[in-house]
Amino acid sequence: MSSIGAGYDLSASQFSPDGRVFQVEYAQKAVENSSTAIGLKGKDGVVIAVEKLVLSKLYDPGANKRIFHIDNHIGMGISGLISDGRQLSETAKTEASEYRSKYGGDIPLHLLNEKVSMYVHAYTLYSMVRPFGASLLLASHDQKDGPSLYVVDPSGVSHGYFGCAIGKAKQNAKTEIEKLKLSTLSMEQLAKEAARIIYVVHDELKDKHFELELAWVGEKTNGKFELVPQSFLEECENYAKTSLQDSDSDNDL
Amino acid sequence: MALVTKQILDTPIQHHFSPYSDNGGTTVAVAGPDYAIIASDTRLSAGYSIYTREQSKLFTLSETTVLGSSGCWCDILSLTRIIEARMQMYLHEHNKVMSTTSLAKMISIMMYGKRFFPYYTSTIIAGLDPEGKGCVYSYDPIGHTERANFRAGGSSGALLQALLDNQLGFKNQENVDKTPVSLEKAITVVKDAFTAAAERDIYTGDGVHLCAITKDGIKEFNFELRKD
Amino acid sequence: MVPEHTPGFSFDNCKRNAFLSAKGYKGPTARKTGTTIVGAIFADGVVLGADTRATDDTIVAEKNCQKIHYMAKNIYCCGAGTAADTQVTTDLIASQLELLKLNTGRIPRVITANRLLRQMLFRYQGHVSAALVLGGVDETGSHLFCIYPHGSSDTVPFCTMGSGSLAAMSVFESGWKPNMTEEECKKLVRDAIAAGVFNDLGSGSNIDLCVIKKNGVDYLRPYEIANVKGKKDGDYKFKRGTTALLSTLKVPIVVESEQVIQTGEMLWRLTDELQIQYVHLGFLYYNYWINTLWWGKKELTFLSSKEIMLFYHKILIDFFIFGLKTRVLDSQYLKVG
Amino acid sequence: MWNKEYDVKAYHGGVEAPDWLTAKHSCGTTIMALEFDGGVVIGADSRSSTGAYVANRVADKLTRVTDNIYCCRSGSAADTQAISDFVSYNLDLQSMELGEEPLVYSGAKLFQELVYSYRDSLTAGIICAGWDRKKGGQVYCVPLGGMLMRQKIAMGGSGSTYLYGYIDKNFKENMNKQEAMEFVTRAICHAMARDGSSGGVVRLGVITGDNPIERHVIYGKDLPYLTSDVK
Amino acid sequence: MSIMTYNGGSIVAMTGKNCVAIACDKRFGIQGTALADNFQRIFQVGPHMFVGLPGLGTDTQTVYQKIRFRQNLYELKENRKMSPKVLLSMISNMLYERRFGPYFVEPMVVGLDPETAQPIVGNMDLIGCVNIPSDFVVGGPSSDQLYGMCETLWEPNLEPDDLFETIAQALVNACERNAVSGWGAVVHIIEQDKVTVRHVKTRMD
Amino acid sequence: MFSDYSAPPMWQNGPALGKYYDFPNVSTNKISHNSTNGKQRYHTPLTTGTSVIGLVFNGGVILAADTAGYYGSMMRFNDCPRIFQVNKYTILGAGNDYADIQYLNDIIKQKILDDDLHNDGIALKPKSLHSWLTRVLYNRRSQFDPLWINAFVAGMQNGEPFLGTVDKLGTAYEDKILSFGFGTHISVPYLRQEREKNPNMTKEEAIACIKTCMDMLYVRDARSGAKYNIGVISNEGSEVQGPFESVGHWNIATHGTPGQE
Repeated sequence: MSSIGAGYDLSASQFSPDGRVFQVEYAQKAVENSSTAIGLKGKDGVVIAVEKLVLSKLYDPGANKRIFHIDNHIGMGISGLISDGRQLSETAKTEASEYRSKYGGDIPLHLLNEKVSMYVHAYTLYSMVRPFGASLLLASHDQKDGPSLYVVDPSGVSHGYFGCAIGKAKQNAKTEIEKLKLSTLSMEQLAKEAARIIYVVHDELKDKHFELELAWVGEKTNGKFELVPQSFLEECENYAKTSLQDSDSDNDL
Repeated sequence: MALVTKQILDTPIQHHFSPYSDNGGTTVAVAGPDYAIIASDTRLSAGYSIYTREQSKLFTLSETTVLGSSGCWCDILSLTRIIEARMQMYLHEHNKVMSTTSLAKMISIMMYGKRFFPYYTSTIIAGLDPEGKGCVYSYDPIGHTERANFRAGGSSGALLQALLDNQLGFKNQENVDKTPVSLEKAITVVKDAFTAAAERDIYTGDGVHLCAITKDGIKEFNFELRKD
Repeated sequence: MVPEHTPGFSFDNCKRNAFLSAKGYKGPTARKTGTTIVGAIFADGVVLGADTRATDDTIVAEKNCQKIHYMAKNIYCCGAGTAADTQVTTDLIASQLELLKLNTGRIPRVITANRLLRQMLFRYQGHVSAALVLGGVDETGSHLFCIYPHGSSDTVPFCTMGSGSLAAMSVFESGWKPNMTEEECKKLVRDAIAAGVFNDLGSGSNIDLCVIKKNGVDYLRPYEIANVKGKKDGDYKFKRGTTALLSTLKVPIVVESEQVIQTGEMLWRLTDELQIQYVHLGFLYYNYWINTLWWGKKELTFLSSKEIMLFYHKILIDFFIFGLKTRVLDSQYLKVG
Repeated sequence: MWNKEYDVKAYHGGVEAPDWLTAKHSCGTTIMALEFDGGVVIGADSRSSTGAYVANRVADKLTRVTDNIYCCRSGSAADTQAISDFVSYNLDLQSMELGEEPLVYSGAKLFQELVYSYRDSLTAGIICAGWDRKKGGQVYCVPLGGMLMRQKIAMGGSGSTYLYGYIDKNFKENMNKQEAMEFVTRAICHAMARDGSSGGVVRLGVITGDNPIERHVIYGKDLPYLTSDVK
Repeated sequence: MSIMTYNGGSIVAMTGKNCVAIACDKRFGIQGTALADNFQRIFQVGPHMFVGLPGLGTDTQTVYQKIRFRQNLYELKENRKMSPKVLLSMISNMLYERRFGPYFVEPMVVGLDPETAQPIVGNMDLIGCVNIPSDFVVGGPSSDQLYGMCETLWEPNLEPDDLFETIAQALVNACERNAVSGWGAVVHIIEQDKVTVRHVKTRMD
Repeated sequence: MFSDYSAPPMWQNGPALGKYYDFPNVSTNKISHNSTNGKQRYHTPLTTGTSVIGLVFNGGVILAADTAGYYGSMMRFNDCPRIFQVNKYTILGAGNDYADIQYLNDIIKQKILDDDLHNDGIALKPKSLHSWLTRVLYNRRSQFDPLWINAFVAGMQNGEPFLGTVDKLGTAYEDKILSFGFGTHISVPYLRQEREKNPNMTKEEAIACIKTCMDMLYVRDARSGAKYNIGVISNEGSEVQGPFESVGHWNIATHGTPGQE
């Protein structure tokens, strides 16, 4: 399909004869070329993990973060073009703060998800704009409604998930996620598993360096979206590395 | 009972809003052949209350220019901030610090720009002009400006201007040597002027902050005044 | 002396002044004592205190004015408000107390002074703007009153008045206690005035105190010079001949004859009395009845005759109606300002 | 150059005086009196203010008219003091003419006469209460405007607006002295808590028979309801 | 606009060593228009006593007449000269009579006490609040400027000739910064044995 | 949304009352909200909070304010806290119109949240907040639509205590002792005297001084309440303590003869 739109791929406002919008599909392609991000929803919280590929050794550690705080209780992980992701995070922040100034409380995630999806979708309708080349993971935890996790696609489609993956290795990651009994896992376990999965799906051959970004929200954090503390992050990484070695040695056998 | 109901209903709507306040204070500036000095008292007040005893009303704008202003303090804060921003822009555009003379013109234009909602301030700037001579510019609230050799402004402006005419300008004196006074002598006169103002003007007191501007930079002095 | 018109206030200029005022020519303001005045009771008496600044709007008109006024040998009174009003009001009542003393042969009571001041002020409905702190010691003990311009009064163990009253009150509220010694009380009153002097722009300069005890009065003026006049660094003496002259006329004063009459001291006493006379004459007719009004509740009993009582009754009603009429009259004139 | 039109001082017309310097001295007050078996209880808060400043926090608004008749004052301090002086004087005069203690009604009538005649110039709301031989304990209310009404229970002053519901619900006739005192105290406390112009201590007076008045001062934690208890 | 600036005219008085001085400008105008340069605001009311009446021109003259009247009666009745303090007291009572409809003058009295020769300067506001300081008093539309000048220039125990320079400089410079004062000035120096009247040159604009 | 720190007009884009509909770009029948012609009606304080006092001690700052909300002379609310913890460096206190205080506090809270969301460890410092308040309040006064607020910012910056205030006009200044309302007249003289006696107050001494002030204000301000909060900030962090209660001493009520003058 690549680069054979036969002229139907010049505008997002144009369908191809077989009913596809190529611009949107290209945008999805952009996501698929990008680093993997996964979200896991457990019994008392959500964890977002991102494999942030470090394209140059000259980058500052921690630069170009792919996990954003949207509000006290909401976090966002992105895969795709980082600048598009940043733009969407700003949109989401504005939505959340407007909701607070009008209604005086935290915005429920399903509503924010809807607003962001509609915003993304609007960019698939006009010829003068380009769809967003990023997919989003939105995570939150509510005292009463429990944890929730959504994924927004460049087409503006969004779904709630128990566990999901976007980016380069989304298939592998999904397979790994499906092996877990998510609804029984605590936040700590989720974090470790998420770290492990990122390490598992990371392709050493194509991409040398990466940083693991790990953030969570849930009962343990009092409903606040936070980056996983440094010490625990290291613990998760160690866990991931050891289990990786274990499975490697399994394979050797 | 009618009285009672009236009291409750009447009181909350008895508010008058004036965008201005008179926060008092006095500024005096003197220009000499190779120096300029400017001084202000440090009392910030309103009505019968002293807000603070330690508020200098001088703003150092550059190595060669100091602005002093008294009147409506919120307008002074805004005016000086905008001046500072405009000077910054000037610096970036022209790669040189604004001279006292250009600054004097700019302030006048800025103040006139708010002709119908003026900054209620009595502003004076003192500094060295491009030739290195001392200069003093004073402004009325809507931006009229003139260059002078000495000027007093603010709540004691009326008390002190005549004194400066007499002591620094040798007005109405015969058989005296009329050469411009030295820096030291000028500082003494300015200091005594503030001492006199503090005796008679309730809005002037607590202390004096004085800046002496010469080619070697700005030197600052502080003096005490009466505190009642 | 020949009065130029009926005694009492003259309203001759009111119409003219109102006309000028309507034209936009405001009259000058009267001198105010922005003022901190206080009083406090201690174990053996009363301490009164005052600052010494008088202002004309934002200008200090007087740096060392006297705000603790003499009422009687055992009674003093601090005044705040329009300076002339406090001066005249206290002088007037002082002269009446003196007359009362001469008539009855008794030391006047503080409560009497309070009543007289209150009634005088009530008659003028606040237009005579004097806020007073009245203190004294009589045979019934130490008394302190604060009297408001409209003619109400409070009995309190400590009080403050004037624009610095809140500042002074903070000192009393945090430091006053019953049965203080004289020194403690003086210190507290000094602090209260100092709070006014340094925090209120309407008050300033020195601190005056007046300690009234059963056996005498200590009038301490100044008790403390809280603010010293600023010292000048420069010399501002001109050389003779600096000012340009148009003409000079010297008028010698030739003494044609000399006659020594009295020593200076005696003469001073005479002139002082004369001053009181001046105050008194202006108001004598106007206030003759207030002069003989009731002297406070407790002393009613010695007025036993029915005739006298009825006479007083009539006067009292006069007083009341007149007070209210004055209010209408005054407000008509004063509204224009 | 310094145009007077733009002179800050000219614009403001001098020093702005705060309202506690210019306001009239008044009793923004809660006052109350009620008849009980054998006499009357009168009560008042103790705050007198100029503007929002509490000029006297321990004022006594229960003023003697005769030994058996007292009045509770609300409104302008100067006006009410002058009026009560006047009434007091006249009742003293009357008692000397009659040779016996005057009736409470006489006092109330005098108050009413004055307040009504000078209704345009006086700001005075007065409750006159006391005891006499003929009718026992009586409470008369003379509100602004100068009407006169005998009431079992009377209230006045700005604080009383907060109390009507409470009184309607809780007032019972023929209380005994203790009940009456507690009732008045409690009511005044509630008004003091809500009304900014009332506050300080509760002053009570009980006038019964020919006995001298019995005075009480209740303050601090002894008050049944405090400002801090407001919901 | 204040009525005090309607006709203009400022007065200043100072004490010196065994002498006093009183000075005023000579302008008489109606608001901005100057009409005369010989208006009298200082009046001699005794061998060693002068009274200055800054304010509205008509009131200056009326009040002066009233002062003369009362002073004459006093001197007839008492057969002695008025001292400055008594004069102040008298004027004060006269003005307070018109508490609610005042004359627009702020009188000042200078003189040497007839008995002690003590120098006295005193002034009062328009309703008669007397002030007798030890240094100087000012009045009229340029009183702000005069306050500034006098606070700096005045010092205790000035000899008559020095006192003249000080008071003249104070007045002339103050008037120069006031639009409704000026047009010549006159200074009176009062000593025990003589009164010196000097007319001083000023700007005429 | 809060970009110009004033509410947008309520009836936007539609025809003004009594007017017919105007099509866009045909006429300029827009409600001019930010006009500075001086004729605009501004709101006035309704429910008000009285004094706020601030005091710098050795190594920190204290702010205090009571919790009464007055509607005219009626104490309508007894639980209106006016001391807010902004973040660990900063405390905010405010007096005058409570609705405006809430409005301003909401904006500041959102500002703090926005700051936190950057997740860069940089937080709003007291001097910045103070400066920002100056601009907001001055801007509103220039539109003739002031926020009726006297705001106090207390905090620690570079290890040094900071205490500043801004009034409804944008008049801003800093001092060791600051106050609003009756506090200016009653507390400031007392605190100035105490600080003169003891320039290096400890935290405990300072709190004792502040409590004396609140007691005095309770008995002398007819618009004060008995309950109050104290915000304390030092290098150890910030906290809002309270509510405390004032009672006042009343034994002077027994002075004099009752019923007599």
